Amino acid sequence: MSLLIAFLVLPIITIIVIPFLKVRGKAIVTISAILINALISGHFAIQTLSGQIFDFSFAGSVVTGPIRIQIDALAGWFILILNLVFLTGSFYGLFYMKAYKEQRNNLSLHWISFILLHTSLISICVIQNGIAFLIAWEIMALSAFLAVIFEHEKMATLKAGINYLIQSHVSILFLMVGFIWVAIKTGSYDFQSITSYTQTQGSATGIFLFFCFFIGFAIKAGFVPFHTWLPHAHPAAPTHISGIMSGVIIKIGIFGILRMLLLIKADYTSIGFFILFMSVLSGLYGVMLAIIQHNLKRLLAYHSIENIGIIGMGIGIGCIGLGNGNQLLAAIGFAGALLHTLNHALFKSLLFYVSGIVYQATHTLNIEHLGGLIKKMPQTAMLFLIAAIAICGIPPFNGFVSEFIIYNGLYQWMLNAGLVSLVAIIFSILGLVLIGGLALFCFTKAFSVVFLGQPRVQFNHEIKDAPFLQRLPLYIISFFILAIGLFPKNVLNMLIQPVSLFTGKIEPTFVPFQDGSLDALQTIGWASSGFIVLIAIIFLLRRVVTQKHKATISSTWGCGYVAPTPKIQYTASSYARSYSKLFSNILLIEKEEKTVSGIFPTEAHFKTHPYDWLEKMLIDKPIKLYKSILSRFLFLNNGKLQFSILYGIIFIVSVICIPLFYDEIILFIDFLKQL
Amino acid sequence: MIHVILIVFIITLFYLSIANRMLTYVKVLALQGVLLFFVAFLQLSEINTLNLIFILLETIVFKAIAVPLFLGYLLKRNNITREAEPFLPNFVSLIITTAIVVATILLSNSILDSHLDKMFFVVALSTLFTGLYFIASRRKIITHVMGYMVIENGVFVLSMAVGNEMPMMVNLGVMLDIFASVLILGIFLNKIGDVFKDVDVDQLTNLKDY
Amino acid sequence: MLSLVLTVIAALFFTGIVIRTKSLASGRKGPGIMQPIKDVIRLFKKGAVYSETSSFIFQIAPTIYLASIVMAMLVVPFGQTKGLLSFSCDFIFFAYVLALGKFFSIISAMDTGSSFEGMGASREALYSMFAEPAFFILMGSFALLTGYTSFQEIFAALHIGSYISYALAGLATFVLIMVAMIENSRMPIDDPKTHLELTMVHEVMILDNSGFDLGLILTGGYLKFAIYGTLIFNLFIGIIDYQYAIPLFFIVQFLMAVIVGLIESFSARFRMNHNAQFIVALTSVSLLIFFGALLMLGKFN
Amino acid sequence: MIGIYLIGSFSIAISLFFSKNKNLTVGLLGLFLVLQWILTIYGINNIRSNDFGYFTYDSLAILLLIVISIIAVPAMFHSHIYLNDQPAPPATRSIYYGAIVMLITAISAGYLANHIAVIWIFTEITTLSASALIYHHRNKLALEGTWKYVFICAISITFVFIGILFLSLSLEHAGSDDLTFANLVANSDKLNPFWLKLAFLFIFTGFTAKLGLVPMFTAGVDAKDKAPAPVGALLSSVLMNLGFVGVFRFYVVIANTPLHHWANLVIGIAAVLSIFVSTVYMIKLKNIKRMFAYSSIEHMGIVMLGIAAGGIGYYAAILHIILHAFVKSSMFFQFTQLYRVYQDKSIYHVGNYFKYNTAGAMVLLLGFISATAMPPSGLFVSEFLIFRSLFEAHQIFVLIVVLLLLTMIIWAFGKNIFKILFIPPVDFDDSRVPKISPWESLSQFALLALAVYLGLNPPAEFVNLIKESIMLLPN
Repeated sequence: MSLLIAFLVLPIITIIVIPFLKVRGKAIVTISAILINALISGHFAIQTLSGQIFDFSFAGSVVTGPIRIQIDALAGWFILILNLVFLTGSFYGLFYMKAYKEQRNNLSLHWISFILLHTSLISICVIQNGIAFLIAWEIMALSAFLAVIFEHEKMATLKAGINYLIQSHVSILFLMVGFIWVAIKTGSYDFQSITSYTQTQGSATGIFLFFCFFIGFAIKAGFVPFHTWLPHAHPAAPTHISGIMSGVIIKIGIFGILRMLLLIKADYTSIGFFILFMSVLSGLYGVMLAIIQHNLKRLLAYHSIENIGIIGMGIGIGCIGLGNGNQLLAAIGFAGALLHTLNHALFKSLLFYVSGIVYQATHTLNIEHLGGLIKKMPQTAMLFLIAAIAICGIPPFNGFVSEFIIYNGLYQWMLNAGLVSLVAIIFSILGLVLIGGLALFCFTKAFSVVFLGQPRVQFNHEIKDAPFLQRLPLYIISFFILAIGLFPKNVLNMLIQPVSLFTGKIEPTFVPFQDGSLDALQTIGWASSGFIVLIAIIFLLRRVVTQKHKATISSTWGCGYVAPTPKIQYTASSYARSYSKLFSNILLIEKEEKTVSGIFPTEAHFKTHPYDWLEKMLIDKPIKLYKSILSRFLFLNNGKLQFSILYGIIFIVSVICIPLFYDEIILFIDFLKQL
Repeated sequence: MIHVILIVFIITLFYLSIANRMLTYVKVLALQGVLLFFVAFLQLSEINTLNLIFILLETIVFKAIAVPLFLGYLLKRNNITREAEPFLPNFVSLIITTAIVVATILLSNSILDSHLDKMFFVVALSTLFTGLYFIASRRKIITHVMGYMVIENGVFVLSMAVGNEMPMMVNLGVMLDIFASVLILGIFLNKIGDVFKDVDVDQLTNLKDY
Repeated sequence: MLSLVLTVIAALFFTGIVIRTKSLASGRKGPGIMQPIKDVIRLFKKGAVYSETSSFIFQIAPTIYLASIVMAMLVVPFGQTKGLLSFSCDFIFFAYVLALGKFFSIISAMDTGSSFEGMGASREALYSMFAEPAFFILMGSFALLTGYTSFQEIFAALHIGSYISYALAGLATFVLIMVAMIENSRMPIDDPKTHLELTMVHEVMILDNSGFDLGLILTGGYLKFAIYGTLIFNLFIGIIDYQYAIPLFFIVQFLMAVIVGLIESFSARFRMNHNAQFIVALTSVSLLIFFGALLMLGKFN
Repeated sequence: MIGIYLIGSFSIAISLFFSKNKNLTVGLLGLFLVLQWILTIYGINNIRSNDFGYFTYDSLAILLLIVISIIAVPAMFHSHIYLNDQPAPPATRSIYYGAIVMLITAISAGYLANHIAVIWIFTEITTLSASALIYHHRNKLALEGTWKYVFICAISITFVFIGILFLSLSLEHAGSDDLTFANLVANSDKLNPFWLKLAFLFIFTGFTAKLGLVPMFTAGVDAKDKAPAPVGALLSSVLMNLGFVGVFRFYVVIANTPLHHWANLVIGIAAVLSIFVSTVYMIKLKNIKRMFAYSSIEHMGIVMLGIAAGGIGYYAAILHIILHAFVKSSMFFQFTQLYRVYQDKSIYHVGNYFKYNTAGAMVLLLGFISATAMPPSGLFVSEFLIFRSLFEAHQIFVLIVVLLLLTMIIWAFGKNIFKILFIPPVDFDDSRVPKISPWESLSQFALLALAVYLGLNPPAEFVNLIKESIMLLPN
């Protein structure tokens, strides 16, 4: 308990102190505070993974009622992920923010919001009381917003930030409705009451309540079609914040969905099918749009949507497992989801950090202007390569492990499934495979256009790699990525407790992964290590053989064309063209081009702006309509005195008269009905 | 007797609605003041004398003499043009006024109340709405003020209805009267006269929201 | 282990046979069966030329490409004998390991900063992306049919008896051969013979590779073919004793090589922008197989 | 006590009106604040006691009295800074001070009044004193704003008066002529419904001018726009509360009659319309003060929704109106400093406030968070409870509509606020920007913190006071 108090008090002290410190001091204090809090929370979290559950209770106030704090394995798992990403992120940010050291107040605001973000995120994981949860949730959203708009003198950044703020507010509205609903029926904001309420009600109630919460959390998690804030917010934020957003903030949406699955008693099968559908949609849509992006961070943002889709597939499979009472399937599904949550947090934050280094080196994120960076920053390029391979789900890295588990779940489920489920399965498999292929397509493009070939634009400032200390957290992350790839079974064993929370709903005594369902991972671990060894062997062989012969350096083979320039390289758009032509009617790319014409053609250009079809249909158009409708009423206060008085008269007269006519109208209608 | 006076009162309303010179408005207001004086004299028979005298003085002094004189003074001082310049032609105003009266009569028809003399109700309400209609339909600021005075008279009539039981109400009405006339007429209309050259409502439309 | 050895042996001859078939079909004598291997060995002895644009990615890529193929080979079983690696859903591992090789061959092509190789890389990425679903659904339907999810168990339990199963096996063979063609970018997807780089997929990607690296890549290509041959063989073999199985294996490999050769000599290459449709068609075929499997299990009722 | 208070403060007001000496002025203001607090403490000590016949220290009055006494202090402080900052002629200064004292006195007395006619009288006085304050700048626009305010308030007061007449008519059926609320509530079953209906309609419509609700909302907006910001703070917080008191006390009466549902209907319609109107203008507005004014209208709409929904909504409404008073006044106070920086109140010419006055920027930020009722703020709790009461009253569609409108408001409000805070204004030379001491923002931080504290963790006495003030309402 005292630790909890410390956990809450420390940030407050830090926030009070930060504004009065030197620029460097702010960052140091923040990081140390986060470190301490991470240790405190991690100390609990680690123990929960070995099956302990901590229960505390604050008195709360008249409004909230008693606030229960419960740290169970699920919360523990997410807390660990949080702390990992936050520690690396803050350390990276320490160096990233050096570029802005003259903006003193701005920095203190930034670091304050940063530490608030950490605290609120962890509290969200453990709070068991509706109102307190909402408060923590919105503190999280607000501090994230403040962190995002660090470069707030840019209008675009602010727009993206506000877009994010509004959408997260919509999400909180849905959550609010859900909690109000339960509170009215049971009179308590405690999470237990959700369970007790849904248990007593029919399954319809449970499903609707779940949808209410699901939409709320899905907006935060970025499920299609609630994803539209994500591709705007991520590029706008400073890089370590983008990394954290994509790494953990959208994951807190996943956490919410999982938590609600634990709490709400409903027809899990239909929920599972629903989530599965949403997830396949999100995965495909996200990656399909990722390919055509020009802005590196936007591209990564769309990949977050894709990965949320993959996680969601895991959850969906798990739910269906719960629904069918098949604890094996449930275990595999939720394990895949939880593990992929960790994996995505790792490689996606790594990718963002690298993109940040690239940005600070070149001052641009438009990949069409980049190229050849691998010669300037080989280390960074390697890190990006590792993360790219991992996110494509290719062995020997961690991405493959979680995707393998999800595949495994799908095939396991297939062995004893009905016709409808089988169709669902086959299309999920189809989706997952396509996602993998498209991701490969996308990241070969991203990596090679950014780092390989020759620079497409000559920068007038010299480009140098980030200092080692800034790259240190990146190495740590990539170490984890490799470690999970090589020893998946050990990581899986950490998941036993969180997963058994879910399987416990079917069969309390069941211990996941002890039945050899996922022993394949052991072999995969060995295989991956063997794979690396094999590569090493072949490479050594090559070394031995080739060193006898001298390698000559010459220009790239241009089919006889002897004056190649960087301009004739393949660009990102041309790489993606064959693809974007295929899906042109889905992708909605706005082109503006001036083609070459005439005998002596003048300069020609060709620009494309990728645009999100769903965003256009679901956000932009309705809002435009809404605003136009509202602006119809602007005449109301036109400054004429007579009108102001007229309103009074109209109000009084109508209130007097409408009831008088009301009965007659009713009579008339009845009369018409009789005709 | 009272009813006769009240009917005359309503007729003055009709006359107001078709009058097109400012001075006519002033005179009609004075006339209304006198009528109200008689109404008060006849109606408030049961209240104690001191109170009655105060009320009578108020009506005769303010409604019949002071306010009309002051209005006339304002007309001269701010050299306001003599025409009323309504937004709507006079006969439309007449029709509307009539409609208002008819409507109030119909409305009063739905009252089942022994305590109240319906005449007062009809006259009061129709005066009230006519006054509001004047405010809404005239262009000059001073006509707004006159419309407001008309409303005041209507309220006074209504307060007559309960005057016997609650003379305090009547006094309050008087207070409202003084307040309105002193504040609105006195201070600000003069200010407006000073600041804006031609006292026209359309000049007072700069505070708006689009 | 057995499958590994046999596949390697098969790989030695496979491409030679293909080439010989083609030259016979076009009325020439053609080079010896071992010619491709000789080429590779000569390449191993040669020095290399690197583009000044390229980085160490370009140098390490062929190694990883070959390694990935060898890795994939370890998973493939031989009849009832497991491959070196065998676990549930190992075909996923198979596909994804191959994907790693693809990843590196693509980025090494982009590494040279050439305009043609990017073209090839883009196509390679697109086609392999489209090809994979077919393979997965195929394996899925086998898994459904047999109730197992690892190569070896599936093939061991796969009994071809009824007519419909013949039909399925036929379709499966077709899909596998086509997938093999796509993976190795042969006809009708891609024509390695053309000398106009613009029309090639795989060959154009390795324009700049030379010497040892090129050798590695070619070896990889040969092995890949043999691997798919082994898979098709497994499809039919079920559980037979070795003394029949091993000869049968070589027969199947030989037949497949001949078939490939014939296809290459008698069919024209598709237009590039028709390839996508064709490859997606494979997916639909494999969906057919899946529903056929449902039919066999009597899930329709 | 109230007698002493009234006499004392009126005399202070008059002497302020004539005092030309700065120190004397300050002394008098201090004296008045002391008097105000004495009254408050006296009221707290003998709560529920009747004073001077027409005044009662009931719980609602005490609550609002405390609120006004708290807000009065920074109001005086900022008025002082304001008048020193842009030196006005001494006559104007003394009128300003006299009027503001009058205003506060009238409002406090209006809270305490237990007789509908007395409330009415003090409402008149507030109009009078407020108009003097609105006309502070002595220019055309100020005059126009004043004129509109005075005229509309006069009309609305007439409406109220007519309402009172009808009320007395309906009271005659009860055979009584005592218009104190206690008596009205006692005889509520005997009141004549027809006259009561008319009475409620007219009184409600009349008070909307003060409460800032549809239909008579326009006057208040112009007033808050034209009045000096410290006065704007009072107008948009405590004066609105006076209007609320007027409506609420009479609502208590009608709530105990069969007309309860009809009254709820009328109030609900007005409330939703107000929220709608504020949304319409929040999107378009470029004038910061008017923006604040419209957000007040929105909040009054929410409060009235709570009243109309009933149940826990009553509690939430009282809580909301108190918290809103703190938040909105603090934002207006902040505006005085913002105006000192930019000498302009149009969004277009204001921006990057964060750079010039960080503390003030934080006030605006927190104020925005509170005014849009985002969770850490206290208003969230009250709004949450109001939504809950709507939900309980099965008004789901109303709830959805309101939520839609509120989301739009947050969007528009946020867009403008963050423009003010962060986006640098076009062609603005920051050479002449005065250095503003962060301590000036202290009072606003205090008010906001108070709002958060009362919202999230209200002390028991506070809760009891609110519960007691809604005791007479049926649930």
